[in-house]
Amino acid sequence: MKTRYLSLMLLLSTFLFGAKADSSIWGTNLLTHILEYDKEGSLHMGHWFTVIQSTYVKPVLLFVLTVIPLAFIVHYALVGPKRFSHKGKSIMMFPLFKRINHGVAAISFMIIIPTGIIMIFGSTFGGGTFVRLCKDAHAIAAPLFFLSVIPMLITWFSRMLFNLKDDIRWLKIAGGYLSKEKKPVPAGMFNMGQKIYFWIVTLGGLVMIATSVVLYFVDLEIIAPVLEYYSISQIDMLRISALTHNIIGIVIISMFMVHIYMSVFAIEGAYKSMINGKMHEEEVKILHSSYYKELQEKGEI
Amino acid sequence: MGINEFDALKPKVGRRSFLKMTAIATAAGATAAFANEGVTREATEEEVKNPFPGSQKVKTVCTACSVGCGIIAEVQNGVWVRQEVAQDHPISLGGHCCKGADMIDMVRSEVRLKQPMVKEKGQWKRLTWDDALDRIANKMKTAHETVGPDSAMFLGSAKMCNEQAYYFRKFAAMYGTNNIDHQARI
Amino acid sequence: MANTWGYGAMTNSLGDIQNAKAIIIFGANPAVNHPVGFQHFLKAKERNNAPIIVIDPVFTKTAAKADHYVRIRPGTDIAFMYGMLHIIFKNGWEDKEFIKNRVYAMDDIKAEAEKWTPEKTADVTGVPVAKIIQVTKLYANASVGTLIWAMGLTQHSIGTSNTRLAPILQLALGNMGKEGGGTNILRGHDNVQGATDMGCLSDTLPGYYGLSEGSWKYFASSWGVDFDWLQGRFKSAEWMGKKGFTLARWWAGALNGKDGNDKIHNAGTALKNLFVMGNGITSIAQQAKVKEGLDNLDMLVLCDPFVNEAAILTDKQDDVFILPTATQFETSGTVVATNRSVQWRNQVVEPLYESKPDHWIMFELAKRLGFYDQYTQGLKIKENKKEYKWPEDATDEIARIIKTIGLTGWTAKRVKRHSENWHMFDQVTGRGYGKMKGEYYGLPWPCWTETHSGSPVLYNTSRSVAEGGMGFRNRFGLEHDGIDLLAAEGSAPKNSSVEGGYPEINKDNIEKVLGITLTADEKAKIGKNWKVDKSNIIVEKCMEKGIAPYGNAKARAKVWTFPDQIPMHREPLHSQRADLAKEFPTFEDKENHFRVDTKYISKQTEQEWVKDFPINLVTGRLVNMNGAGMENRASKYLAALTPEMFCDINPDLAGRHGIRDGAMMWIHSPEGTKIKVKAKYSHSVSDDRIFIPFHFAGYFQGEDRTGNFPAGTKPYASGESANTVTNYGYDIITQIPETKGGLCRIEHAEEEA
Amino acid sequence: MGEYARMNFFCDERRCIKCDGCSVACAEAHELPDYISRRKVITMHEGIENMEYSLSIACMHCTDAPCQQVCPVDCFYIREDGIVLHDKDKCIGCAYCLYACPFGAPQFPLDGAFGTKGVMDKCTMCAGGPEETNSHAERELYGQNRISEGKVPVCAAMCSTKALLVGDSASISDIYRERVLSAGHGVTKQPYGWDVAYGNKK
Repeated sequence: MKTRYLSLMLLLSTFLFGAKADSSIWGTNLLTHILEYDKEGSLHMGHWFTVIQSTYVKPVLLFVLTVIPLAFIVHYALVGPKRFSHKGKSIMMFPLFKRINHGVAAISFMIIIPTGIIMIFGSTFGGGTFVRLCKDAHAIAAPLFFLSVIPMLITWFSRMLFNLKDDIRWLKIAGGYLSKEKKPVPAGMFNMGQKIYFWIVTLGGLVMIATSVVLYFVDLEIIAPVLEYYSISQIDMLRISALTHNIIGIVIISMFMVHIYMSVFAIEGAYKSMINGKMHEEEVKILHSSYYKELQEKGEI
Repeated sequence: MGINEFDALKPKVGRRSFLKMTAIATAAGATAAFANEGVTREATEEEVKNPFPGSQKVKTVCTACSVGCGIIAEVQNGVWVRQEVAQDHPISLGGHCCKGADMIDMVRSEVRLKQPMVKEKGQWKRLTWDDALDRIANKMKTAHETVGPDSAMFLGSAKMCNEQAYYFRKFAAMYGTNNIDHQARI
Repeated sequence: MANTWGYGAMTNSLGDIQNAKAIIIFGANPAVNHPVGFQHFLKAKERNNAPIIVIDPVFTKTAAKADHYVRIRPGTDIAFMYGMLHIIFKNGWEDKEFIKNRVYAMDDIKAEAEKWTPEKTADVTGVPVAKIIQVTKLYANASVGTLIWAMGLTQHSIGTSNTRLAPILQLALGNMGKEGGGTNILRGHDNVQGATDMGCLSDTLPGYYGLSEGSWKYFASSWGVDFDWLQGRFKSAEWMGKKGFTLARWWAGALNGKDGNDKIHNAGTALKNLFVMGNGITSIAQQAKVKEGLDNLDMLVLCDPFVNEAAILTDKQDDVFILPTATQFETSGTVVATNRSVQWRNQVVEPLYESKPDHWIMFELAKRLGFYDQYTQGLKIKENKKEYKWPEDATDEIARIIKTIGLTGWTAKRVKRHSENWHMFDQVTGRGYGKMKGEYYGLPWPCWTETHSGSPVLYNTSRSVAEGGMGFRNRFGLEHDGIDLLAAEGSAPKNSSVEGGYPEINKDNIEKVLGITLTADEKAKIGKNWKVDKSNIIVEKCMEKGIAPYGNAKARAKVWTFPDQIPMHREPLHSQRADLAKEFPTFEDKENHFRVDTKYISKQTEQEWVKDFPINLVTGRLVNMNGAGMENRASKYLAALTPEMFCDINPDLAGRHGIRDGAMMWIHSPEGTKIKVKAKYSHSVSDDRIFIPFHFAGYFQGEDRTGNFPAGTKPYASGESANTVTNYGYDIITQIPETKGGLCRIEHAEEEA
Repeated sequence: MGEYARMNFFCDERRCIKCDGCSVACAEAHELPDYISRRKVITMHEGIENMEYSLSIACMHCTDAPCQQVCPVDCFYIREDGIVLHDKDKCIGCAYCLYACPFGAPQFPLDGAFGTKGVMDKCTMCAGGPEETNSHAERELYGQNRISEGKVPVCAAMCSTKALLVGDSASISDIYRERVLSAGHGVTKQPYGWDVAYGNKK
């Protein structure tokens, strides 16, 4: 399955390279783009892009980058991390393939997110070579992410489907993270928080990939018929893509921060389960109570 | 960094500026391409510095069409470094179409023929000028003596200057044929 | 045109077009071909409210700036002009005074114009009646209108008639010899006027001297060579006076009538050696024949700064020489612009690589052929020097010898002075200021003497001869059919000692016409007539008296030596209207037409061409290229504008043949040749014709031949040559090929796997 | 008009004939690679009578330059005379300026790592960049600096029909106004004065 998948990716990328022959950005369609710019009845995308990009993106990201860590510090100080006994039996949660998969995704995120942030605050870093390298790294890591997100989506798909009973209850008690008590939390193999994160990262990630492809190739011939159907010009598509990319990017950044906090700080040693694939019984029992029950019913414990 | 923070890069505001430009605009009159009134800034010492020190401006004529637009070539140490604007030429008034604007590329094009060549047995071979001219002259001489001068056809060019065109005609006459023509007939 | 009033050249200048009150552009596309010149048209439109009327089969970039666009069927310009004349005569809009005084045989034209009612004209030309009337009224009623044309009018089998009727139209309206009027033919290449003046032609010597013995003698003595020696260089005295092959049909000489090709009459020999200097012979009509001709040569010499694509077109394996010549910027000399004015082209840099200037090659060859001394003798005569200085001495040699078109004033010193001081001239009139006062920019010929001002507007009688005024040339005798051919009383140039017409000046009539007596010394010195008067006394005396040396005659509307005495409409050989081809058949076949038999009526009636080839083929230029386009395609920026050969095709027509925008298509010609080009949808052509640019080469009938280029000389763009599919057909007088009125068939090209 | 007038381009569509003189002059003068077109000429409604017109387009050096607003690395700077320039050493080739630009002016070579967009290139109004004026480095990166030499930007200077005008807005409108007012008054007459007070006397 993996080889087939890889060859598909290779094929797709060569096809994309072949497709950028005739420019609709700098070619004869240029004037239509000019006429479209902020004209009455147009999408006003040029205007919106300029306004949003110049006024909101940086402050919002700055807000996210400062407020969320602050909240974590407060949480850590008031509630503190959850500690679980490491003595009991450990349960195999993540087989090797999933761990590698997660690892690849993690590495790509470790590259993509900081470089993305650096690019948005490019002026602070003075632009130039450093930021340009970050941009290149951002672009290089993107296929890595794409390679990991697809199997992740497939293998975890069923486990990530919402289970309304548990999930709504989980939401109501905010996953039990606001109290120090060790009460079993209603959650399956993945809790609601993980599920939200998963869907945002995978589906949002796919959108990020899609938009990045549009941005990367500038004039993408293959989407031209679609654009024509919706009467969107290529340049507007670029603007929409860039905006979407940045907005979803910020959301993913914030979610990613939560994810890191959870795995490293909020639950002590949680990240280890992604390294050796095992989780200790107590942890499963408390944090993934429904899954624990499921395992018990199956008689695996 | 905002608009006004770029002090280091921004030219100083002053009165004495664009003097040369004014001269150009005035010379060209109301149809001048450049309007400069009201824009003032100090022309720094660096800025008036010629990017091609010691270069000479050569007035010449475009070779593209029969309008005869003026071209000013800037030559530095025997190298045509850039094309200048012949704003004061009475026919073109500095104007050029794409061909005229690109005249310099004709000289410095990389795909120019660089040495005499001959095709022998289907292969291109390099040869010296002397060699080439000897062989051509031999052939022409033999043909003149055997089948007569009318076995040659001379196709001249409307791209030559008058003198060359005139001497081309003279060449055909002295070779002994009226088989000579050029592009006026297409 | 020369047959109408004496000289065949643009009568006014580009700047002078700014004075026009109406502009008709016939088969020319100055916005693309002469963009810089077109600014003067736009100024006339802007400042004089002069309507620009464009008559063209294709909606060009010029038409986009025009007030009126007339979409005419190719090859029906004569019909259109007669239609205009019909309306003009019917309404009495002609300039009766002007016609009476200065035109001969306008009545014949009037009689012919009677037949061309607007309805008939509309039927033949495909232009609506209302449009014909509107355009005619607009043009005829403008106080002065100028008429522009270029290749769109000349490249027909009736091209000569076209270029005669256009001046007649101007004569009828009295627009000649006026500022803002005239017939302004826009020449193609930068020095096409100059090279023509210099007689780079098979039927004239420099300065349009004919091939008669008298002319040869004049030139032999002026070149400082013995006439007998010169005659001995030719096959015989007979062949010295015979017109040679032309650029259009030299290949027939190489093919020598074999395989059913047209017969030749070339002193009993086929063409063996072809010597080409700076000529893109890949843009001559009938490429397939050109290729055959090249293949049949003994030796092919191509001198060009870039590889002449003839070298890659031919399958010839041996003796193809390609010699690198210097570009125009690596040599100096004079060039003549379209308006007869001369400019000095300075050398910018030394020849690059191993390239050598054209004249160096010629001199070296002359040395090897053994006539170098005779060849360069003319350079030294004037000052009796030992060494000559190129090109100044050559410029002076030309000025010394060529009297017919008045090049006496074009000395190297003067021309250089003009180019150095080009900022001191007015853009509209060309008048000089300051130290250049009293001279017109570039000394437009005729520039009679070394102090003459030049003549910016030909045949302008409102100026004195010294200021460039003149009447029509007396070239066709003094009378015809009992009618005096000299101009009427009162139509002499300003300040003339003679009020009316007078003949051209020669040794015998100079005293009588000018009313002077010559000294015995002068009498001994002067030549037979003004054209061969080496002493220049005739011209000097004429200037003193305000007399134009070539006389003051009437322009003639009737040329009694031509097959058509007055211009007649004849359908192209490949006509889109079979019915009209019967009504207006073309000429009889012509034997020995520039040494080759040429088919006319037999070609036209060979079959009903339009049945198999229903689409009109129009060729033309692109703004980023000229000629065969080699030198432009060798520039990456220009090549990038049109990276490949294409065909403008109307979406309707394309749709009928299943050709998509950007798809490849085949164009087939009646000659059995074909080209494969990319279709480009355009509304500029109507659905019965296609437009193809003729600047490409490198491909031949679908075959990529660019592999034949020597390493590192392949241009940045290559494509099919349009002239592979242009049709058979040549002008009856000049043998210009009929590339603007052919037929073709198109089909969708299957994608290759 | 104060001394802070802004420099502008203006293309008179009645005069532009798409000769591409401006775009080739620009490419040639700055020795641009062939995939970069700082200036281009565009024809609308090609081949349709009374509808066809052409325009020459490049960076218009906007007053409120959107490119400058969105640039994440702030590589743009606007000179006192309104010429919008950028610093290629800072640019990271993110193409945001292209998305913001109404005119499609910014150009990108696809020469970065793995075909990513390289450093942006656009019309400088022949004013070079932040490097030392007329230095070799400046010419390599931005092309000629004609403004500093007191010369007209090459595109407008070489415009064959003088359709493309460049200069401060007041002077451009002066030229254009003169063109409009002189319509119908002939080439040799002055546009104002008593001799033409009541139309064009023949």
